[in-house]
Amino acid sequence: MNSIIQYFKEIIQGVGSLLKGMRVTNRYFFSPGKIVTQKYPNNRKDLVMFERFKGEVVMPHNESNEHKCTGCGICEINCPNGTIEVISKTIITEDGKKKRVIDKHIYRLGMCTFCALCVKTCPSNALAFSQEFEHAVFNRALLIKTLNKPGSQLMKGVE
Amino acid sequence: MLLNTISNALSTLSEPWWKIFYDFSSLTQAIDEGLRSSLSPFWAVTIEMLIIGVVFLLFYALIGLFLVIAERKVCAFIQNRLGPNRIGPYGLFQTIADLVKLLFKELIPIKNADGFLFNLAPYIVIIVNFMVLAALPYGKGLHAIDFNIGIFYVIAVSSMSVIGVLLAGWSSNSKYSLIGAMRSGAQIVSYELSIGLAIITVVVLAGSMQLSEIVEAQRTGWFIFKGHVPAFLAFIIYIIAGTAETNRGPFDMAEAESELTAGYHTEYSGIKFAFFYLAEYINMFIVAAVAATLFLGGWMPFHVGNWEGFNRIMDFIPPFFWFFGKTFFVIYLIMLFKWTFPRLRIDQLLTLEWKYLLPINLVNVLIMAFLVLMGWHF
Amino acid sequence: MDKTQLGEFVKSVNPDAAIVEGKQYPEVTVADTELHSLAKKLRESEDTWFDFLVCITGVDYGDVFGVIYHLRSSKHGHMIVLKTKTSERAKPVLNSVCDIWNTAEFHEREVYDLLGVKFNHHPDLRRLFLDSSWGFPLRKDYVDDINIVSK
Amino acid sequence: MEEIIKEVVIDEQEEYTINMGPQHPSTHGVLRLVVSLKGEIVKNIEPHIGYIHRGIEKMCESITYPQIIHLTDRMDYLSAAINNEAVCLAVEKALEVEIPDRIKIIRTIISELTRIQSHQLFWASYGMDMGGQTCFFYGLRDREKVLDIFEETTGGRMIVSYNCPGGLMYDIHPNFQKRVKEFIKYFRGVLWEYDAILSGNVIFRERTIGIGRLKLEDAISYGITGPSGRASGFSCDIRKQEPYSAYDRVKFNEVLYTEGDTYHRYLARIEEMRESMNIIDQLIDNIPEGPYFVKMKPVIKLPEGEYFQRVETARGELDVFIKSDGNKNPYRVKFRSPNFVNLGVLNHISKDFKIADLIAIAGSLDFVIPDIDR
Repeated sequence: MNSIIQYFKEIIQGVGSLLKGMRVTNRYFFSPGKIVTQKYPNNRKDLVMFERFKGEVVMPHNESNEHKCTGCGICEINCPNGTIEVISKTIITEDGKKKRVIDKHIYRLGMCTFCALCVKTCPSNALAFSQEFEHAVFNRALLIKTLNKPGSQLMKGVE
Repeated sequence: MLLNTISNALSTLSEPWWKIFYDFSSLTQAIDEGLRSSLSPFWAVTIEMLIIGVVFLLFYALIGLFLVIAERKVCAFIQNRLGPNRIGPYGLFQTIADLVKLLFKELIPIKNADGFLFNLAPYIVIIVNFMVLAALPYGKGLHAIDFNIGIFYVIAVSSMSVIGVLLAGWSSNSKYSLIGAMRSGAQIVSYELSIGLAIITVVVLAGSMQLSEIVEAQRTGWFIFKGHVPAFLAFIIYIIAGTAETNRGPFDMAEAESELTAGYHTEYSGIKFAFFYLAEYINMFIVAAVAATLFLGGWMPFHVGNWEGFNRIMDFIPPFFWFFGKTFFVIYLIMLFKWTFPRLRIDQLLTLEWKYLLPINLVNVLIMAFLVLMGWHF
Repeated sequence: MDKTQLGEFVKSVNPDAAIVEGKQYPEVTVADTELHSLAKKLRESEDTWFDFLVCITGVDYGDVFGVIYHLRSSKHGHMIVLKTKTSERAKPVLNSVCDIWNTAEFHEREVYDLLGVKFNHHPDLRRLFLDSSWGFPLRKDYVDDINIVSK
Repeated sequence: MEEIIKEVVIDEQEEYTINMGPQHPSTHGVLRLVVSLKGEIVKNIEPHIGYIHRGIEKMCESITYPQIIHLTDRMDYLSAAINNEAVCLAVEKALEVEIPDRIKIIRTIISELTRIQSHQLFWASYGMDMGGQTCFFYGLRDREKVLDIFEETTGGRMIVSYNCPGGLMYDIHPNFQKRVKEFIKYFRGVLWEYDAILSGNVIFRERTIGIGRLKLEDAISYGITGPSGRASGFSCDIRKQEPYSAYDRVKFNEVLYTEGDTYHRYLARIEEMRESMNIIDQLIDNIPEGPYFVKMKPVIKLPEGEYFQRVETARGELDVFIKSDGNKNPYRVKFRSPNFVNLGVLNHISKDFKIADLIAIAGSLDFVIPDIDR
């Protein structure tokens, strides 16, 4: 007798637990609440990333095409996998002194692991992260970027 | 000539065109008479068959495509998503795009597969679907063949689809496919019993196996209400067993995505895969349609006792829509199962059948027979 | 038991063992032939009951290879470090401790895979991560001109 | 010592072997299991790993200590912040740097958030393994909220690289506390759904209770740590045994069960989410003001010696062993990764169960494949 009661009890409990789950899904079907997915390429315009989002390393330039990179190479030393290469050149300044400035600040996006050591250790805050995240390109060579813009100069007052 | 006949037949209809939604028999009668008046009986029947064949082909494709998008939308809303939303308004043409893609896809030949059986399997599954669809009553007078053993025929034919699944698994020469097919064989063979017994419960109540008569017997009340608890139990058991029959929801052991990658149709590609995929949805439709016919009154409107006004309003909705409304309600239930429950294990599946459903079902049939004998149903 | 008691216990089992009271855990250095018996004793004695082998680390010391065992007792909550060295570099062999701790099976396969130290009586000593054509990458003399680029 | 050469005896008996992986929906990555079957019954499992072996330990030997951090992110990517913390703690211990409370507390909160999101993903993917696909979306829906908190403060979603030797990379975002509290409130409100859909479901319970039972002795002998070990009654929570960061000042329970079956391994994770929320509750309002990093030398050189740091990741005990010879690069770094050790028990506990159970058992051990391969 006990086993028969147990048998029916099991069935009722089982069906009860199933109905409990169905209640949740059924409720979401009829009142989905907030749709959590995004229509990604369509919402590009109003898609705002967080300001600290590590998209890619950039070198901010001001309006007169000046950057803060002194070419010290600390970012290159700190980079764990050889993403950054700083090529510097020597120029003669207006007052006749020799000065080392960067020729090219090469950044290989394809190798970057976004550890943020270059941005953090840069003594003159010349590097920053942009919020750009659409990195796909058709040619691998396009992933090798030169961060300083052509004709740019060192910002005044930065040593 | 054919079009002429049909247009003549339509023009001879005495009622306005929308009345045919309430009773299709006048339309079919008119077409039949028109054809017979201008052709020999042999050609008339042949042309009628052709028309029915084309209608069913279209219906098959439409229902398949619609159910696929419906399933994707239902599961999306359950999961707080939007579902397909790129192609057409609200993504409604997504399945058509998918179909076109599958049509153009390469049919990958499998080395060491049994080519003939491999190609045969999807067709068996599809043909079984067509045979069952033909016997269902879709509305008043909208019934291709009305066998006097209609429901028996439906069970008998639908159980043949397992042959297609077994062939697919065996001929693919893949280990995952074989395991999936064997599971499916064990599953369908055992759940046939439950389906059969649940249907017998209704047949006892209706006193007939003819689908049109079963529907007609529900004019005074749907069987699920008429038959008290036993009919309700039979309905529940039918839905569970039907879900298992279609290899869906918590019983998708034959596919078992997380265990067997895709089960019996792992090796299929392109349109052959599409056949299996469509067949799954048509199977679901068949199960739901049979449930609607047997338990929810088929195309009969919902009537409550002596509420004349209410009953008249219900009558205003065409029987055609009643049938599909009920069917889609059952389909929604089956979809809800799939998107809520985790999958059973193969031995639990068989335990559920042999230890729970079958004994309850047997007792249920007895109680129902007793009820009918004593005339205690409504 | 605290560090000194553990040290005394090890001394009583194996008088040749060199015991250092490390910063965190007592460190015991034993000869390769005596490691297995000491480990068994530490595992089975009621007072020590080191039933949890935390990890096995292989180290390339240049002339020989060393293997470091971190042990922990789930009952007493103390830890000990066992260290041993292979007798030669050309054919580094040690005794397996798989029969004492089941987890050693995977750890020893890892050490074999990356350092090439073989373990006698191991039930299934095969390469784990790499295939047999690779060298033993954690050895200091491992050279790979293609995959390792040094600035 | 002499090498003993053992003859390998190949089992001649013919078995039905199937290859599960490296591309299989439920191995969660590139784990390959060669499964010998008898009908549906699993007779033997041979894990083949190393498909994404990157040689992290070898790479660590040629880079400096701050640079190691970003590699540890990529081992157990679901416990990234905890992995970072392990290396940072080891380096700080070696240098004997005193870490201010603010850093300790922030690290603890981030670690616990990491644990919650890891268990959420476990729940999501476990539901999917069991065939309930809705769980996956509910789990990820809630996890997204934690990832947003991470993204706002650390700039990364999974790969946070937030800790560094001596403190943190950045200070917490001004919104951090507010958002964490919002999340805790939200998540407490939806956790019952997890129980309604999966934990209480009769199908799920039937499939997991009593399956893949791991006895306490075996759990210790196989070194199974984390929620999987605690489900067997193995008290192995490093947060209790050797409290690091701010774990010594919070009250929480170590989730312990004795059954050791698949269901309790699952349940231990669900309960741990609740405990983690309790820990965050105690800390989130008590973040003291102060600097977010301690000034370290530009080139960190560890004194000669061996350092060992144990931390509790979402999957078990992660140990970092650093042997330094006084240079800026470590001489040898060893990561005792929890998944690698936990994989060793798979064959033991899933023998004589069915294929479907193998999926359930492997899922309940919650493997992250990059952590196995390193």
